[in-house]
Amino acid sequence: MSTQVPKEPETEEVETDPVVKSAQDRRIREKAERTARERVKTDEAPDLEGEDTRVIKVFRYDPEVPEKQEPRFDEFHVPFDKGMTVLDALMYARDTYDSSLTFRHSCRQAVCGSDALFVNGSQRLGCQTQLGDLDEPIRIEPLPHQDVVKDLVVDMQHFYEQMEAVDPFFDPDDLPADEMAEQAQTRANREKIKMSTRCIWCGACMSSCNIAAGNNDYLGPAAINKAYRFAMDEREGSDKKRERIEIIERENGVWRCQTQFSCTEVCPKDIPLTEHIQALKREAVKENLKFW
Amino acid sequence: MSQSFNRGLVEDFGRWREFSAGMWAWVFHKFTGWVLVGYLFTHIAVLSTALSGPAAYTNTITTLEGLLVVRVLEVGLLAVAVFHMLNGSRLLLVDLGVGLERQDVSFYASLILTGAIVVASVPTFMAGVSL
Amino acid sequence: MHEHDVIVVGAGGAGLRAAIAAQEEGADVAMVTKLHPVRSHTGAAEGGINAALREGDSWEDHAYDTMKGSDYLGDAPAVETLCQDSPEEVIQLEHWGMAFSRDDDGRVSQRPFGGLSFPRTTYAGAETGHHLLHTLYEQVVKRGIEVYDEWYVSDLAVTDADDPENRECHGVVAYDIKSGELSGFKARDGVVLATGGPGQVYDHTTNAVANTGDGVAMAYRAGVPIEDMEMIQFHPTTLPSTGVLISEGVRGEGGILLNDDNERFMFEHGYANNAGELASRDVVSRAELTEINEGRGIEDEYIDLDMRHLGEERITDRLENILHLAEDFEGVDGLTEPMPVKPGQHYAMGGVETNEHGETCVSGLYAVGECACASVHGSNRLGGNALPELIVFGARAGKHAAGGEFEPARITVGETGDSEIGSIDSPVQLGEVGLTRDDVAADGGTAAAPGSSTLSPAETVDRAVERERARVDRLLNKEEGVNHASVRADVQKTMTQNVNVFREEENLKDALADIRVARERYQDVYVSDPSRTFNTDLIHTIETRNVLDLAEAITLGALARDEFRGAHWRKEHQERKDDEWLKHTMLTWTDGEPRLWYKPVVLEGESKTYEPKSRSY
Amino acid sequence: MSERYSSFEPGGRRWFWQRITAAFLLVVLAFHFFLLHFVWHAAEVTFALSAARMETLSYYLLMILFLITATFHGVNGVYNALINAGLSGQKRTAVKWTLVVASVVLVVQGVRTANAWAGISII
Ligand SMILES: Cc1cc2nc3c(=O)[nH]c(=O)nc-3n(C[C@H](O)[C@H](O)[C@H](O)COP(=O)(O)OP(=O)(O)OC[C@H]3O[C@@H](n4cnc5c(N)ncnc54)[C@H](O)[C@@H]3O)c2cc1C
Ligand code: HEM
Ligand code: SF4
Ligand code: F3S
Ligand code: FES
Repeated sequence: MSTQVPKEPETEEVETDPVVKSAQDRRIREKAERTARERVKTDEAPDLEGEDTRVIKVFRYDPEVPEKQEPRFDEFHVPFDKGMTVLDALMYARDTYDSSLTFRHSCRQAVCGSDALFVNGSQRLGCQTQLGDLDEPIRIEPLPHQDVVKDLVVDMQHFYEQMEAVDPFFDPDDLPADEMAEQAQTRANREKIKMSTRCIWCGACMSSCNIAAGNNDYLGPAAINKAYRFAMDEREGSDKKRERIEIIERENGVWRCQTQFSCTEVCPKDIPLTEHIQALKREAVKENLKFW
Repeated sequence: MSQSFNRGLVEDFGRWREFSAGMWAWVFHKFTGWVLVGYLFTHIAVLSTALSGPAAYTNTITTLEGLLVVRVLEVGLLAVAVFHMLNGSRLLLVDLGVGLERQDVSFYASLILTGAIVVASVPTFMAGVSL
Repeated sequence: MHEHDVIVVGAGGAGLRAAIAAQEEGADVAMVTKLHPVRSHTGAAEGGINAALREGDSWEDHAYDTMKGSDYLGDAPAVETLCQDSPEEVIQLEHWGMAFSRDDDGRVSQRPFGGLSFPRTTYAGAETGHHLLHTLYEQVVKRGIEVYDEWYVSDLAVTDADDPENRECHGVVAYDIKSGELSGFKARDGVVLATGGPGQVYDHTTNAVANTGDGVAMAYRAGVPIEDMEMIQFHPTTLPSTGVLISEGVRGEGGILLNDDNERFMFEHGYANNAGELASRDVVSRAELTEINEGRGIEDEYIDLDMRHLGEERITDRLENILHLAEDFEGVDGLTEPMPVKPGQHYAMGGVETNEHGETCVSGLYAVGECACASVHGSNRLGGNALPELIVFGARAGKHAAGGEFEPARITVGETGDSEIGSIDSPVQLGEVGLTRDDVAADGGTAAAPGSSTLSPAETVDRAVERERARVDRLLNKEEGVNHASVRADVQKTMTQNVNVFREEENLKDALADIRVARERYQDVYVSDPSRTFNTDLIHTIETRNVLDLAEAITLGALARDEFRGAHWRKEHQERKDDEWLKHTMLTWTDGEPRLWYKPVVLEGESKTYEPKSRSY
Repeated sequence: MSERYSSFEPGGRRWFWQRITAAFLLVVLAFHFFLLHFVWHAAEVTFALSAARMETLSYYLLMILFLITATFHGVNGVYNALINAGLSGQKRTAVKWTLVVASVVLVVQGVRTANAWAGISII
């Protein structure tokens, strides 16, 4: 039951707006108004009387739909079952009340990294967060520090660019001569990089870091972790390692990290990000001292 | 056709809600660091009255030290300095990869220790001040 | 219009491998995918990749196991290709830096898996798929292959010859989800479909929400035959509220299954007196459902998987991620409570008919991965055989599409002299509703205007784009109607009820009737979100059309095949009928309707013939 | 891609020196506090006493080093914090030189004071 349906779409004002002249835009507007009206109707539809319900407040924004151009929060009442996640609640709200409610999701099991959201003031995966563990009202917002495309969908482009800036691929100095031979790796070394390989590119860490928020050029914890994953892999030779260190110790690399630890705290895959960043700082200092 | 929305304040406030140990440590460390630089400049300025001769110096110092405000400020400075030192040591350890899992605990420890040291030093700092 | 040599649709394991192979062959490749590559469902695979790497093992043994596992519905040339190429492809992954688990000597570890005569499953922790997906994507980044991510491919640009085998594929139509723009993608050399499984046909599945079988449905409607669609694998231990998979490892370590009366029913009710909980997936799934149907389920819905007796130490040592899964997705602490589980849809053995190079009968169109059916899995996939399929056939199709050399294929595609026409006794009309060409649902399924086969490739793509534009506009402009979510829910419900682990003639017919009703309701579907920006309502509505077509195909196959083979169980037909059924069920979409035919299974391998034996372990 | 970052000189030295100076300051600052507030009480400070201490060469040198490290550490810390907040381009160059000048003034003034105590009269 959305409490924040805007009182009156400001029709007159919009009509004078030259951009809205086309038939397409008029259509969009009319449909939006109708859906808004309908939502109030259908919101009452399911009878949740007597059922255990929870209230979720969801951030709404759409640059194209007049009534959503001004961001707002919509409230939805969802029936609650044990085991229900924030993602389940969102899907219920979408399928029952308002099919224009938009968010990314796919795997429902914390491996695809699509649904990092800002839930009750912290970055989490919707599918990995039990509704029952949260205090009401449950506020669901898009990840902070990223531009909102629509509702809970943020623009991930910058995050991807940062990830790709660290040469995120294995690049050994040389391969075994025999094509079918494996490159040996000790168990200890695999153990060392194990946690770093678990990243699912969800962007939660980047969103929680104040330095990344203040300085868009900062590589960010996930990208640095990616560099760590390869730099610390003993199968990659020392030449490539030096190259990698050069990338991450540039102006906006590891030195920007001020050990705030929020990245480590929010990472849904429990990757010790700060530890990895610090380890790379030490590697970089070592590398630099060599040339002195 | 697509455009994005920058949330401005919405997200600025959002950020504050999520503050945790590591964040507070960072903010405090920043604050104390800046206070200390500020003090360093003031300190040298005051001391350099010595350039105008022994009497001027002794005079300035005793007048200043005789004031309650200055003493109180000095205690504040002690707090700031002690926190910066303790948290600084914490950061040095973190840089060496020591105690990363216990970083929140070591932050709270720095806070408590700062408090204890400051309280313990109050008599010494206040000694001889005429109220 | 975008133009590339090879266009790969889908960026899961199969698509990524195909793109790399095509690029290495010198082609200009682009990937078009509705999810960013690392979000593909390949990332969810846990167990491992089968490859005969070690002394004492051989690809022949692997092939034998696979054939036996398939219950002799696999095609030998495809099975042998899989087993021959898999070791090389796995080593390739290792050379690309994949973080495999290691033995003490530093070589990659292998572990035993169900149905394998040798421990040949290479793995990376319990997250093999995640590592495979990321390793492949990293190589794509390294090569600078262009990726159009969050572009939804909604149709193929195929010419309109009467006979599908004379059709050509010149590209695809894709919708940029973020901006709402439709574009044509022209492929000079080939289009590779790698869109993954159709799990969303069922409401309880281990598959992702994005696994709606788009590629299979698009190819189907373009006239490409689809094969063995009825062969769906159900996994016995999935969490009831989400379908998240609880690995077989729990039972492997000694976890037990209990019903509401606290009985260890696998033994006490005689489902598997020897193997008990460790009987094969289909046996355990059927046992669980029998318990539930007979009223011994817990809350009439699930049964308990108990591992508490293993002790905290052993559990945290070997099954730690299971504790996380149960906690995160079901709110249950596996150390102190039993975990609720029930069978869930897991994998589709069937798909777009291809040969061992990934080619379909439409020239220029390839299919690989879970959406394809070269027929390596037959009627039952062995654990750890899907991931090698992705990389082996992905690499082959990519290379072939880019003009690489191969010896002639031994598996035929399209109808040949060996094909046999089938018929089905359906209670309702099948296929397109009303068969009017300009309704909302008519999306390229029907044959095109006469004379259009003279169109140039670019015109073919343009025409497909125009047709899609009309469809999108219609969906968006429609003022009111039915919400696709309710249609999809109806289909999923009837599929889970009637075309599940147990299949009875009556139920299958009920399902067909329900699907028909859903199809009719879909005619009135509309998109209530008016926005062009990130309109997931629109995307899901289009996907639901695919879900409908595939649900129908699965049910038809299940109704046609009156025998019990592999994952396919029929109440009225409790034995494997080798005399009659050593053949694939094929469906071709002809003038808006599915047409059933059969093609024989190829049991003759390179140097031996695989004689059907009884499948007992 | 990584090329986008290549216009920057590899960093890390300033970070490194911040740590080295911090370690040094930890010891000296503790000593300084202790000496001036606990051994001698604040109220008793006079020119004569300061002069007496400064006349010891090792103490004099320690204090000069203390001044230089503290200045470096403090000013470098401030500069770093500003960069972290996104300071760049021309503004950054301006800030940088302002800070350098301030540091030089501070150190010079400090040394002159120390000299006054120590009875050295160069400047
Ligand atoms: C929980 C689970 C565990 C498993 N464990 C194992 C195991 O241990 N071993 C094993 O061998 N197999 C396992 N499997 C099976 C195996 O993981 C899958 O069969 C395989 O990953 C499918 O890969 P794919 O590349 O074909 O498709 P996916 O990885 O699903 O990728 C599909 C791609 O297609 C894109 N796409 C889909 N539709 C469109 C469209 N319309 N337009 C554009 N792009 C589109 C998507 O964006 C995605 O990139 C498991 C499966 C599951 C669900
Ligand atoms: C007592 C010993 C000291 C220790 C152990 C210490 C430690 C540190 C460390 C480790 C940092 C770096 C933080 C980071 O980059 O993440 C730092 C920053 C800083 N220090 Fe110190 N410090 C000490 C004394 C001082 C003194 C005497 C001053 C004043 C001149 C000072 C001023 C600063 C400033 C301004 C910063 C930057 C703060 C910011 O990030 O905004 N410190 N200190
Ligand atoms: S490091 Fe963790 S939080 Fe950051 S993107 Fe990877 S998985 Fe997400
Ligand atoms: S939050 Fe940011 S400052 Fe460093 S420790 Fe994490 S990257
Ligand atoms: S839906 Fe995939 S991570 Fe949550």
